[in-house]
Amino acid sequence: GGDKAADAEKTKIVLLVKSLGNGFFEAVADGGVEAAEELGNVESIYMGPSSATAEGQIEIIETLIAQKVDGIAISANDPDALIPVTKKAMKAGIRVISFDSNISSGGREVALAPSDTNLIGQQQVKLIAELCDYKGEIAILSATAQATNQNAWIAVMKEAIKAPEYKDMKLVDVVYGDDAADKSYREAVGLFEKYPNLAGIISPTTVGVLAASKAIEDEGLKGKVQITGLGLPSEMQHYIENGTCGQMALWNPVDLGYSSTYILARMIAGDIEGKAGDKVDAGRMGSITIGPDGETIMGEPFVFNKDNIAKYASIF
Amino acid sequence: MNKKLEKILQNRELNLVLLTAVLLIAVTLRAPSFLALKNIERIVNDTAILIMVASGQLLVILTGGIDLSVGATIAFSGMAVSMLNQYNPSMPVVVLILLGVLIGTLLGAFNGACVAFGKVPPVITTLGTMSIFRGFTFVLSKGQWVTAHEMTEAYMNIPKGKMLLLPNLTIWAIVVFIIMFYFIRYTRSGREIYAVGGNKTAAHFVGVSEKKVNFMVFTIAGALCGLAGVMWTARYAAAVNETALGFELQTVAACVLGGVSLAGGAGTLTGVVMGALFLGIINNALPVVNLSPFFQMGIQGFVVLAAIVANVLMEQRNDKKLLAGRRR
Amino acid sequence: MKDIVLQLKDIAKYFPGIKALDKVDFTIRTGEVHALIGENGAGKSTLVKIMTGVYQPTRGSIFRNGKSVQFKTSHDAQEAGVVAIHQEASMFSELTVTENIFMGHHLKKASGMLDWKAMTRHTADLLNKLELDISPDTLIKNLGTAQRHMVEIAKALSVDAEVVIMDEPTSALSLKEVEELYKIVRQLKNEGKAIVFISHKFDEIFEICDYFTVFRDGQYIGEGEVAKSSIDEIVKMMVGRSLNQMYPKKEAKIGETILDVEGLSLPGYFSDVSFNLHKGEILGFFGLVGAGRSEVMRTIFGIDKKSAGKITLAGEVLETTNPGLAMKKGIAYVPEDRQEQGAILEMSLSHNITLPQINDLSDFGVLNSKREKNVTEEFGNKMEIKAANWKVNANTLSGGNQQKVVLAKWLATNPQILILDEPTKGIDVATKAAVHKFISEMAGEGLAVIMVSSELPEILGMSDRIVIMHEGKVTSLMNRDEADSDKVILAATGHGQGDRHE
Amino acid sequence: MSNSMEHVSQSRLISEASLKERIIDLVTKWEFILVVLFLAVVVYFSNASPYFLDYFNMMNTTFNFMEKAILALPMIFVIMCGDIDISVASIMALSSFSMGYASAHGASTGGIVIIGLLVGLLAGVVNGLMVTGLKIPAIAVTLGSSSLFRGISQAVLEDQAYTHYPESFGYFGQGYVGDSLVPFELLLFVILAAVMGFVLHKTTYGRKLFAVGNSLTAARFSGVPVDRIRFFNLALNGLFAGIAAVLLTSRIGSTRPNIATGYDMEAITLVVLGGVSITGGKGNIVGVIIAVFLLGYLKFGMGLLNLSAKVMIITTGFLLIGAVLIPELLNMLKSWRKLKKQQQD
Ligand SMILES: Nc1ncnc2c1ncn2[C@@H]1O[C@H](COP(=O)(O)OP(=O)(O)OP(=O)(O)O)[C@@H](O)[C@H]1O
Ligand SMILES: Nc1ncnc2c1ncn2[C@@H]1O[C@H](COP(=O)(O)OP(=O)(O)OP(=O)(O)O)[C@@H](O)[C@H]1O
Ligand SMILES: [Mg+2]
Ligand SMILES: [Mg+2]
Repeated sequence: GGDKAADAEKTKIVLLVKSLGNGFFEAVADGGVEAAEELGNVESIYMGPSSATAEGQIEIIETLIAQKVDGIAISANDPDALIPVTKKAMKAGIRVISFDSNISSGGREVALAPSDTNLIGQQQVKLIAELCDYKGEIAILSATAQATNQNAWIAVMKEAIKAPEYKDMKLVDVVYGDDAADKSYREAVGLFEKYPNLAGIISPTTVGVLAASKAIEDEGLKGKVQITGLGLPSEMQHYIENGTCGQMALWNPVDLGYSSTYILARMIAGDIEGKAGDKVDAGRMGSITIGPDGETIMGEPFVFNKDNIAKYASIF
Repeated sequence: MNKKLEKILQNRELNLVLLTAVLLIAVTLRAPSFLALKNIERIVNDTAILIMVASGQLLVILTGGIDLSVGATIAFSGMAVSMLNQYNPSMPVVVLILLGVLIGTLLGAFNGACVAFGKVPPVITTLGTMSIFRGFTFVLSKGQWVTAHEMTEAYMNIPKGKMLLLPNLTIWAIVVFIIMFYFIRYTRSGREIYAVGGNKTAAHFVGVSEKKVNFMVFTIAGALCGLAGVMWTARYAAAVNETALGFELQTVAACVLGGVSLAGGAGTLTGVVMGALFLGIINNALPVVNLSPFFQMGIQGFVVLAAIVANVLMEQRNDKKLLAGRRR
Repeated sequence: MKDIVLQLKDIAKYFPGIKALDKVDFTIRTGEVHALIGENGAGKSTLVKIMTGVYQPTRGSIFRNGKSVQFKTSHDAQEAGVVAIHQEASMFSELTVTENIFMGHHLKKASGMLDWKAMTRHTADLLNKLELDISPDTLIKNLGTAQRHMVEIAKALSVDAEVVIMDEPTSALSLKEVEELYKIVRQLKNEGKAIVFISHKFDEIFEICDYFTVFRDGQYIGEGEVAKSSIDEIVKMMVGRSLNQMYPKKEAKIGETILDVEGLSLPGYFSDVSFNLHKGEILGFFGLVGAGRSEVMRTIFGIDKKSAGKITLAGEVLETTNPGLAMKKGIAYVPEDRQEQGAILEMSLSHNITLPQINDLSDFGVLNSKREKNVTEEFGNKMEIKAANWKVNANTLSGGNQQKVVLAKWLATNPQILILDEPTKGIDVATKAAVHKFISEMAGEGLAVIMVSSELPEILGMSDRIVIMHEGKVTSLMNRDEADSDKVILAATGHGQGDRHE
Repeated sequence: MSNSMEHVSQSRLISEASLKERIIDLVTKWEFILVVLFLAVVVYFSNASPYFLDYFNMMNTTFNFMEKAILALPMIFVIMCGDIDISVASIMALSSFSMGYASAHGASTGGIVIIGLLVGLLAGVVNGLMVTGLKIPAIAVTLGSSSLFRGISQAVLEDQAYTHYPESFGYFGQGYVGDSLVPFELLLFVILAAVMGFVLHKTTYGRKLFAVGNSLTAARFSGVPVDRIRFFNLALNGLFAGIAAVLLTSRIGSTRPNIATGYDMEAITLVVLGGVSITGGKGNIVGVIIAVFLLGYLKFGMGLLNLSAKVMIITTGFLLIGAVLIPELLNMLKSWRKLKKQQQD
């Protein structure tokens, strides 16, 4: 609650994202603003470096420390590199949580994962399996080799595919498109070249899934090579509607920004400690329970297909 | 070898042909399908944009300058045109292409004006505009992307269709090559570029205006980036803020491999095209050869470096032969 | 009286801090070779640049056939029929001879495309006319100094101009080319063209010029007919006093051998070059341009790496060498191309002069400005360098003064062996006499001097012995008393086999 | 009078500069413009944000740009000689990777630092050898070697990170000098800048750098060991990249192959903004130092106002161009006025 004191100073909550110019994070920012408006005395600030580097994020955190903001929620470019500076921020009395792409324990109080890592990895495998009838060669097209959340999901996928129902499927390769359209496209084409019998690609990154869909379309492989991954509905609408991509998943970035802001606001107000077991009243998201080591899960990734894509494309 | 061909291909270019052959053999040994006709067509098509932009970069480097803003110019013009396409789906693609070229031309002209009339060195100007143009791309798009759903079929088909058995994008590159070749070899302005880059005092003495030439090369480079912006966004069906990030280094690398002197005054278009193709082969081969993806960056660096070293060594040997033969 | 084609009235040209020209009048007439004479820095080249639109005058007017004109660029001047061969090298070394000749006025086909065939043909004709045996497709960087200069001349001739200005055209040419040039100048004159000829060599002026104008310190001093004047008179106008001795060679005691070169070779440039040099001796090196003299000197100094041969310095064999080492051993080399190799144009005079011995002028690598100042002033003044102060950049000096800076910088190192490559190229008479006197004095004090020169009187007047090279080989070695111009030229052209002395 | 002025001064020399002219001279000087811009930044942001003019903040924010500033120091030398090195960020990655490797294998803090510096130096030596030994332009060499150096760390480290460094290693990038609020990084920069400034302006090495930068050929003919100097510059650049890598690795306490991405361009930006001519032969350490703090505090100030990073890069871009354009325009005005005055005499 914010109406305890009539202080003119609003609580400053910063959403620090990986980089600017990404539709996903723009939607996160919308969620932050929505929560701030509901909470009333909160000012939601959206920031990010101009390119996705940990060094750039550190620079921003240093200035946030200097202006004594109240809380920072970070989608981290590196789980480890930010720890010293976030520790410094916490020492200066700033509450720090991470969301989406998390900081390792010790560098934040709460880590809000959009979904459970295992859940995401398993779901990705299931989505591609459904698309290619549980058989054939599968490859993964990731972002950069250093993207931690991607790497965690890939590790789960490698395990998940060993399950008996996937016995006719084989994970043949993991390649990296560095979140650049041209490189991702080239890597996708390289996969078709290297594996003439390729049945499907999983690309758990918005740039990758888009570029791979385009490559499949251009090479005339629609229907032969399936694609799924994590993509933004507004960006993938074309390929889902024309059937290149049968289905894909994503959590709601608006909710992510919304929940992060709520959690931080509650922590700053002293409503909760931010410790395991705390229950956060997060507005329309209901109650969120903070798990062990501060790790918290927002919900299940949502699956998009021909039927529902148009509805969500207008939101994020 | 045929004398005429030898004249067209200077020593350096012959060397590069040789190096490219070695590279192709090495790749084919690991991935036999690489040399298939379809794949070669694909490599050329994939390199088409690099060829366009690198030929603009060539002009700038010939004057002794460098254009570090090409990536940002591509991003801005690509984004602007994609948004035009998004909000006015009825606008004909010819108009869109022309607008793309126009926008690129204006950005290039800004660079050119700073260099020619403001006497700001090219590196500083374009280091600055590299940030400025990319920043404005963000401001223009408000951080959003334009993707396939917002683009018209016609727009996405600009580079995609086929004509005369070749993909449109390849044809665009060939047309750019022919025009640039004609411009460089058969017009006064084209030759004046070499004059300014070769010897500024001498150029001044024969009435070549350094200002005009500097302004011109940046403007042309910008125009080609504008065209490339349209091609890029249409080809990948996505206009994003990070389009062509770091592309400037690729164009410079194509020039360096093609034997263009960074001091200005020396270099040929054919060399640059071959340099670009060499890079295109590496880019397309790396995903195909069976190597850990973590080795890609190192191998790319190694191959580029090795090619540059081999090129230089072969040339030094040629020079020695030339000298020894001169006076018996 | 002949027709006036170009007239300059009350011309002034100011550079920040200096008045290069002030209140200058200059008149050029058809069918006349007009010598423009003046000391280094008198403003001759500046005037040339004003006449060709390279510089804009600060004040004054130019009249072409009586009509006032303005040359905004050299293009305008060219359109008006005024072309120049400039003093500074102005070649595009990565381009072909054809392209160098036609840069700025390429020939076009009716279609608007450049007509390379026609240009190549024209170039071949021009080269023929100048009796130059090079292909139009040769890159300039593969040409020697003299050939480059000839191409510059060809360039000027490629325009059908009425006024042809030549700013020290002979300074890098050797006998054969100079003869060729005279022929051309006379031919142009007969065709009714006006020629402006700038030179510091009086024999040339008296040979081909009809009329002269003298400048001093940026101002007009006087003019007259060459035939009715004497060297003395002109020198007096130029310098303000008369000069007596041009080649003041002093008898010097020849000491022991200090440098012994045996079988030195550099493929493509020279082979099997042997000679020795004694203390107190001036050893002249003569040859046509391109004979390879400069390369021999560069090799001794360690710029180029020898492929064979032995260099013995004061009894010690130098295995490999580099300029730093050569300097340590007491060798100084004044290179022939002062713009490229000699002076560092964007550095101050003081920094230029002290550069070769900067290590010795410092305390453990830390600069000592006092010592630098002393050396700069001592040698700068000795060479009578004219400049606003020692802090100005070398590129603000006139050509001749730049050469003096280069001389000063090497003399300041107190060498044991001084190698001078075309030391008086582009230097005015007064300074030339001073330089000669200086060299002679230094030799008298025991310095061993090698003097490469393409100027025969200088070689004959100054040398104790003369080495003559032809196409990379030593063809002859003569003592001072047995050398005469005929014998030397014969040996330099590869004919007559002079006696070889050791 | 037998002093220097005899030959130096001439009748046609224009009289000594007046006070007014001297002021104009000063005003059009690059360093002056930079100082004015710096003061403008300080004044503006002190008013715009209460957090700007705060001793702790002003000290603390230097953490953000000291590594880049240190990279810029030897880069002055490299650029001064007409070369350029775009591989320093990759050298940092390689050096940081080696430190991580050493640390993972039990090296002590001292050992880690030494390895970091040595690897940096070695990488610089490789660049230097290729540039001077094989006579390949520096930009071509470093274009290739930058992928190679970073590629090596990526090939070994793959998608992993080194995250364990000894406690005491943290001091270099996070520590303060004694009990003060002065970061160790800042102190180190000040010392290194003083040393490099001294070398550049007060030693024969510096003088030779200017000579090489202005005319490589003439410098060689003057006995300056041109190639040795260029080699040494590139090696030094590697060593300083090693120093920067120690600081950055210590500051963020971990290593990934993509560490320090983009640092090379930022260092070069500082150097050119500081007035070092990219074609060589001209430059001044003071200019670069001012540029370091100008850019650093500008970014800090804009960060305090929560301006978007995109606004910042646009501003930096204009600043870069403006810093050259403004003095250039003033200079044009100056020469024009001077000539006009001469004409009136
Ligand atoms: N660009 C310039 N900036 C400043 N001063 C200059 C410039 N060019 C020439 N000067 C000065 O103008 C004067 C005249 O120089 P100029 O080159 O015309 O002499 P010159 O008569 O051709 O001498 P030389 O016989 O040595 O070639 C000299 O004092 C020179 O220092
Ligand atoms: N046959 C040839 N063809 C082309 N270039 C040549 C030939 N012979 C010599 N050269 C060029 O000429 C130059 C060698 O002449 P160099 O300048 O050494 O002669 P020199 O005797 O020192 O003459 P000077 O010092 O009077 O100019 C070299 O730079 C070389 O490039
Ligand atoms: Mg002159
Ligand atoms: Mg010579």
